[in-house]
Amino acid sequence: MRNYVLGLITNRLGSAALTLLIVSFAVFFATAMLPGDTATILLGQAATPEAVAGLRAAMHLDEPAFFRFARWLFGLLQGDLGTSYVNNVPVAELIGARFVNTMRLAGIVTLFAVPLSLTLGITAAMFRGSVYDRIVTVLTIGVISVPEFMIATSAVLLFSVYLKWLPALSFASDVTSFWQVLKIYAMPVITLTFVVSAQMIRMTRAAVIDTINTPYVEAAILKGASRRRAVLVHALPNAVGPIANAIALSLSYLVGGVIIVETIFNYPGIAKLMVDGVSTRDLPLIQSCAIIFCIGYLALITFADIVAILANPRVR
Amino acid sequence: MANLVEIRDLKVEAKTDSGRRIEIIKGIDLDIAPGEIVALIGESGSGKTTIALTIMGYARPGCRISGGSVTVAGKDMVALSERQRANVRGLEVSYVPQSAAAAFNPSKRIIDQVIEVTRIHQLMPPAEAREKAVSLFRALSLPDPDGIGNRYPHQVSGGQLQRLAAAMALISDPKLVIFDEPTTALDVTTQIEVLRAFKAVMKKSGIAGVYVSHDLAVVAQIADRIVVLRGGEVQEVAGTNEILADAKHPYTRELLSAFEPKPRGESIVAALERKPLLQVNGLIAGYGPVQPDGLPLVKAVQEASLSLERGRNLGIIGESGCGKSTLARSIAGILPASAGQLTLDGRELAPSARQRSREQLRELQIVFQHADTSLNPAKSIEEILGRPLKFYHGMKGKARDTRIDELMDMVRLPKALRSRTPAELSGGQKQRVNFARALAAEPKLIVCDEITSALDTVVAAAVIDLLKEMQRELSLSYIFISHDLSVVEAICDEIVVMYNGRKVEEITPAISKVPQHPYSKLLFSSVPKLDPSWLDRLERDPELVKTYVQG
Amino acid sequence: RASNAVAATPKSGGALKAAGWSSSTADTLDPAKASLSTDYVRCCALYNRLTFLDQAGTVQMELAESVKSGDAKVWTVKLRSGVTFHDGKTLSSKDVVFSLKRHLDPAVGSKVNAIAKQITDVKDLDALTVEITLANPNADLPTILSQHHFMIVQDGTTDFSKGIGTGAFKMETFQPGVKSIFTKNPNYFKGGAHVDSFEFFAISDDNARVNALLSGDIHLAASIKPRSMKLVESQPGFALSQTTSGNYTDLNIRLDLAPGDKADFVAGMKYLINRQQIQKSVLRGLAEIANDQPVSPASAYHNADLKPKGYDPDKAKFHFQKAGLIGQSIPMITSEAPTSAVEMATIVQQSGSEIGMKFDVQRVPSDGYWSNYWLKAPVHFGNINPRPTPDILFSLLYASNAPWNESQYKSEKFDKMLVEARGLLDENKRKEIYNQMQVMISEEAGTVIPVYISNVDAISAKLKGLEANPLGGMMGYAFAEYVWLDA
Amino acid sequence: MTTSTTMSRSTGYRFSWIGMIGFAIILFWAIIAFLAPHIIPYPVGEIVDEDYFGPMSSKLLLGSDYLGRDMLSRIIMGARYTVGISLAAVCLACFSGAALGMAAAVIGGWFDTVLSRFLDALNSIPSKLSGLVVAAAVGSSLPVLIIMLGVIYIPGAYRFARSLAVNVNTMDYITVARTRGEGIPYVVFSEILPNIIGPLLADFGIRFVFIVLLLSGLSFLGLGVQPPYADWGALVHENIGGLPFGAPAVIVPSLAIASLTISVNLLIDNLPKKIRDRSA
Ligand SMILES: Nc1ncnc2c1ncn2[C@@H]1O[C@H](COP(=O)(O)OP(=O)(O)OP(=O)(O)O)[C@@H](O)[C@H]1O
Ligand SMILES: Nc1ncnc2c1ncn2[C@@H]1O[C@H](COP(=O)(O)OP(=O)(O)OP(=O)(O)O)[C@@H](O)[C@H]1O
Ligand SMILES: [Mg+2]
Ligand SMILES: [Mg+2]
Ligand code: NI
Repeated sequence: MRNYVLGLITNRLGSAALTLLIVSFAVFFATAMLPGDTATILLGQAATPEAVAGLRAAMHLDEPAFFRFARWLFGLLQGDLGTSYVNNVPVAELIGARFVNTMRLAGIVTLFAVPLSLTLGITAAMFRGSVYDRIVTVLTIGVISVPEFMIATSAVLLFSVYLKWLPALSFASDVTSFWQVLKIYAMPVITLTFVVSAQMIRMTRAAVIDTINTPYVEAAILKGASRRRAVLVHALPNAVGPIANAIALSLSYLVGGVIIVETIFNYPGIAKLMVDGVSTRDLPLIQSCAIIFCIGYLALITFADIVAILANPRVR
Repeated sequence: MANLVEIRDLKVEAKTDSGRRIEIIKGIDLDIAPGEIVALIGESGSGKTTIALTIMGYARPGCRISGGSVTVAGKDMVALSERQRANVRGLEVSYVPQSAAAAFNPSKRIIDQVIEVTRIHQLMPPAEAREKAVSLFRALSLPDPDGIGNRYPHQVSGGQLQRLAAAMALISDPKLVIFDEPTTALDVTTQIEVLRAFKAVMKKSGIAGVYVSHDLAVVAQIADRIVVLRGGEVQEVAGTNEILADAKHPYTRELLSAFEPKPRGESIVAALERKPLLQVNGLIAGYGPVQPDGLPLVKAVQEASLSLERGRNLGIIGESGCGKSTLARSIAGILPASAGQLTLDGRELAPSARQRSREQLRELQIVFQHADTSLNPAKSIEEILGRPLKFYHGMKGKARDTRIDELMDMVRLPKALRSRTPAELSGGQKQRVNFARALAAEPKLIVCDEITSALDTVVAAAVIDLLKEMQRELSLSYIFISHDLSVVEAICDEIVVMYNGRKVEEITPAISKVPQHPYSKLLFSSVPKLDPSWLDRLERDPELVKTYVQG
Repeated sequence: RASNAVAATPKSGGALKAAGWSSSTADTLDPAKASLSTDYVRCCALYNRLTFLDQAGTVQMELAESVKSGDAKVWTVKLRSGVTFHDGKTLSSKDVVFSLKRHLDPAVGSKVNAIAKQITDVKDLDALTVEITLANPNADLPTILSQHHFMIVQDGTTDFSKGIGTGAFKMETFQPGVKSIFTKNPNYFKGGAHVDSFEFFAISDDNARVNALLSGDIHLAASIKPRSMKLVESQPGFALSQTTSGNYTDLNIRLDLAPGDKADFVAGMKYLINRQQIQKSVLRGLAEIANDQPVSPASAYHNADLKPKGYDPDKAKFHFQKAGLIGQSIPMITSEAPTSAVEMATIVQQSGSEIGMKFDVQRVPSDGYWSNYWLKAPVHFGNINPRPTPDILFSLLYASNAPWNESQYKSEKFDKMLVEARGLLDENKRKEIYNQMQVMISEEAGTVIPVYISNVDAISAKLKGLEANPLGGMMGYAFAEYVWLDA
Repeated sequence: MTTSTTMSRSTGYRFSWIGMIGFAIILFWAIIAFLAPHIIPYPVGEIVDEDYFGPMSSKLLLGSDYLGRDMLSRIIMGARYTVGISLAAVCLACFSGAALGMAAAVIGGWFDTVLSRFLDALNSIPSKLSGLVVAAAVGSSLPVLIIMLGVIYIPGAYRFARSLAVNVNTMDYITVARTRGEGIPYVVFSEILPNIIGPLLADFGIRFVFIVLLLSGLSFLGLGVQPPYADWGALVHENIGGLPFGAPAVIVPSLAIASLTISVNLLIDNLPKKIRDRSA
């Protein structure tokens, strides 16, 4: 069993490396295709041709783009994320603290959202068709139908502007006590929980319903298992594959997709960093962020895939 | 002394998806005294499983107990709350489902499912439960009793799974055990061991039993009283001896008379035409990772060679788990053989079904042992039967509709079942749908894996007549895998006896009905007789039993 | 409404927190490269200029004691003595020479390279005297030197991440794209700031910025949208600070490409643009109606006699008909990048639809707008920040060789007048010429300038001492040095 | 459980009330979208109110937006984009995603590996980047927008469908179909699909919500809906400043989105069922 999982993981690591390479190339070509380069963009309105040429030369941007990309890729293999074109700071330094922030926020949201969604999804499935089920459905869909920026803005208006309970901004570095952590993270976490939970709730519900009417669940009930046990112990494991995938897909949003929350709460994470990178065509920064997002995503789905395979002995 | 179970005027109705109500159980009364074993027999679809389930206070989805009461140990199961019922289930009454394959959770290890009852009702610590389970496995003649629990349900044979389900029901020492066709998939030798084990366990603890079966001979060995059912109504209730000796009801008599094996008619196809249809040479198949020698770790079939001529039938018998289904699966190309050749009608057959031509696939059909897992639960019977008609024969519209009706007729299925899904059928009905689907292809050869195991003698006899008739008309051939020697004898020209993955003997009943191999002898002597004391008096050569029967 | 605070005695101490609207990893502490408001704010806190503009728009001396010239061509700058950098070194003329010469080196990527090019030579005459020689006479040099990019840095600096300057604050932390924190410089030559520390960052979402102010997280939210004013005003304890400057968003029609090559199209557009509606609906009154030329009323050179054209669809239709363009679909590029350009485009589009002119408004991404669309598309929008002098505006935007000639306006006469005015030391004559040039732009160029946009900063009532400045909001970005917190 | 169902023998389908209500709301919006140009009271770009974020009044039934334009007209026209584009895109994403996912589960092997890796890679490219590239390369048009939205959500639909199909693919009845010689399309659509259609539809419903919201995001990247028109998400976005005043301009489009997405999901949960039992 352990060997089997180990084999599975090494296998997946290989193909993950391949995926990373593909993504890295794709991101490179995408960046190269975008009109404008770092020098023109940095100079902005002041971009006269000669100024651009001068700055390009000064920033060593006059080498062929592919060359620079290849060099970055080699650097990466040695664990060096390169140096930002825009302000000559090592990319690792730019990413460092922000990456920690992103992971912390993602971690806290996961801690909240996953148990919450599973509970709601499973209970809705158990009482399928009941008023409870309908309320859960309407609320989950209602909540994600509201655009994220509106949830965040309403939360700020309510809790910060009118009630003055929570700060409107979430600078991660101001944290000194647990109480402060709560205050600072409360709104971003609520907003993101709203955003990512719906998919998990709905998919859990659907996947569990799909397995709840099977003979083995019936058999469990005839063994005297309570409804809860029949669902949790018998139906759920057979729905784990799709649920794990839904969770992975939802959570992957937390790595690179939280730009709105980062903007509104002024939370310094890497999603905003990536956007900055794109708008300044800062190739090493874009590439490094893309690789981080991709690794996060691959880690999640690989985990989901392994869980799914382990949960179904027949596909092993 | 108060009865353990009292059923009064029980009515169960089903609601079709258009809201129409159908009464499946039409008011029955039944008493079971403590320690008494009552058999329910009757036609397939007569409501045996439904009644058995009501004793658990349960009705299948779509069905509902619409009237009457079911009192178990003083509690009316109909009136209890779901929670209270759960306390009775598994603890006081336990149930061995008809379809063991579907009743096991595919993603959990067998042992965990077997001891789950003790966990739910907190009967004993897990380690103790595990030990008890292993001892039950041993009593039920399961191979590798210490290790088999660690497998997953799809890794054991049909008969093994059935016995594992029985162990699951017995582990909690309930007051009443409901066996729903517990030995349908067992070969006769194993069946004897299992029946003995049942009897011993039940006698020892004074457990009462409801024994649902289609097989009068088996029932005769174990039941104190027999209830004959038909169309959801009780036809006759009497003590076992009474029924066997002096059945009152015409239907009971019909059941009894169908038990007498009919002599096999002459082979229909003229000798001249005879040429080999299927040839199997040195076939090896099995499971698990491929070893350096190119063969699988667990070899379930070893070097099997068979030959079958057109218009003739081959029976395969052997103990549960000896590799019959595996052989059938490799012939059909589902489990590609690791070694050996297959030829059909003179042409080489690729080991894997994927590489075979559509025509080859049509000519060779397989009917799976597990009827319920091989029917798509999302489709109606109509669609299931209609597909091969369209796929192989391009039939459409009216023509197809009539053909579907014809097929259902052939296997004695009422037309009303056309629009149902498999979940709304009884065990035997599913088995017949499964068989009808193979017939629809109009093949040259059908590999039938236990197609009559869940059928009562009357319907089984009818199906066998049908097989013969079709053979006459279409010069079909069959490979007939069955535990039921009388059925095999009735229809097969050759009988192959398998033991432990190997072919041990080939018998031609027309020439000599006497088996030579000691295992075959044991097998033939183990066929139950319509005599209640047969099992108790049966004496087998202890040497043979020791060599060939596990436990 | 504006909080031109009554001169009260400033209080010392407190931690000032303020938010601008844009910040990214491109944030810099190099004044030559400063491009965003946040860069200006940071540079103002850390460095000083030779001169600066006061709220009346007149030049005042800062690091310079005097800036003088006889012919407007060779200028002598006398420096203040005893000014020290944060690291303790004394300011000398070497630092000034270095700071000014940097702008001429293309490798530096200076934003004012185009303006700085008129400086042909910078010499240090002695430790506190610098001589600047221009290519042609330019009487505006003291004003030019008041621009933020001409901040004085230490001689030889290559790494600007430390932010060593002579300014009122010292750098404590600087995280590009996140925030920066400054502490009071005790040795400041002007006598020190009022607040002990100053934290500055950007909140790009307008509502979030206002909300952060209202919830008390910050003391100042820079440049809020006109629509947020109502909310700020409705809350007690907050105020607005309005700055009228020459910022504008203009509709650029390139005269060298179709359809702008037909003079009637340009003429028609100047009548079709509904200036009143833009002022009232888009900018909610925070704007002054303009007349298609860049010198705003905030400037002393503004030509007040040049009356704005009224909204006149009939005249517009007449011109379009003459140009034969009615019924054609005219692409118009807009984006979120130039302030309010999308709204202006829809207003023009709607006015057009009423007279049968179809405008195909294409909203393109703000990302890369300035390098990909601005100056390039035949009909598009631009946004011009205020400049202190008409000379700078005209040479950047309307001279035939101007780097940002938005409509490709070419006029020899105009070019001659520009050079002539530049060298004149007689104010009245200059004003005369500038007035004429404004008329020429308004009539001939393809830039439709509907309004000058005012800037509004929302502040907490605790924040005192904030005044308007023609160089831009937040007191010309230099507010940190002047304001104080009233407990 | 609940008995909010109704039969219709004549149609051969069984409907549930909840599903019917959902369907009615969707139909309502579809009709609005279809008739939009004929029923708007004012041109969408016209400024009709001196004030902004105006309240509901008899002149402006849903108040005015941040420029003083009529909200009712803007929402009616917005329905065209939100309903039309989102439905087209979600169908594209879910149909192709689910079909590929099921095919990958059935075919397995290299096909599965290569397709899975490819779609993983596709999903890993930041959508802002790809949006900008597409906007720059092919410019903006409704088909481009629909394809872009679809492509963004194909990998998710694919993964989910594949994870469901992998489980079903191990069942005996699939083996039966394959030994019959059935082709991949039949196995995928007739044997596997009916068994996972429930979860797939739920996935469809959620993805629809995502797409409705993402639509406005892509518009800001320069793809798709162009001024003066705006989809509902964009309406909420541009009027978000009205939130502190509780302006209808921000509340109503949010409600419109919620009504549509909730209806789609309720309909999906309560789709009419074909009645198999046709005997009297
Ligand atoms: N959900 C349902 N809807 C309609 N009819 C049903 C439903 N479930 C079962 N039936 C019918 O009820 C009858 C009794 O079924 P039951 O399973 O009790 O039969 P059985 O006696 O156990 O038969 P077998 O020996 O074949 O297992 C059958 O005719 C079956 O078709
Ligand atoms: N997937 C599997 N992995 C490992 N072992 C298996 C697997 N399937 C079957 N076996 C084992 O192979 C042996 C042969 O199984 P098979 O199903 O062919 O038996 P059978 O003769 O059909 O028995 P029965 O009459 O009980 O159906 C059994 O011991 C069984 O436990
Ligand atoms: Mg039954
Ligand atoms: Mg078998
Ligand atoms: Ni039998």
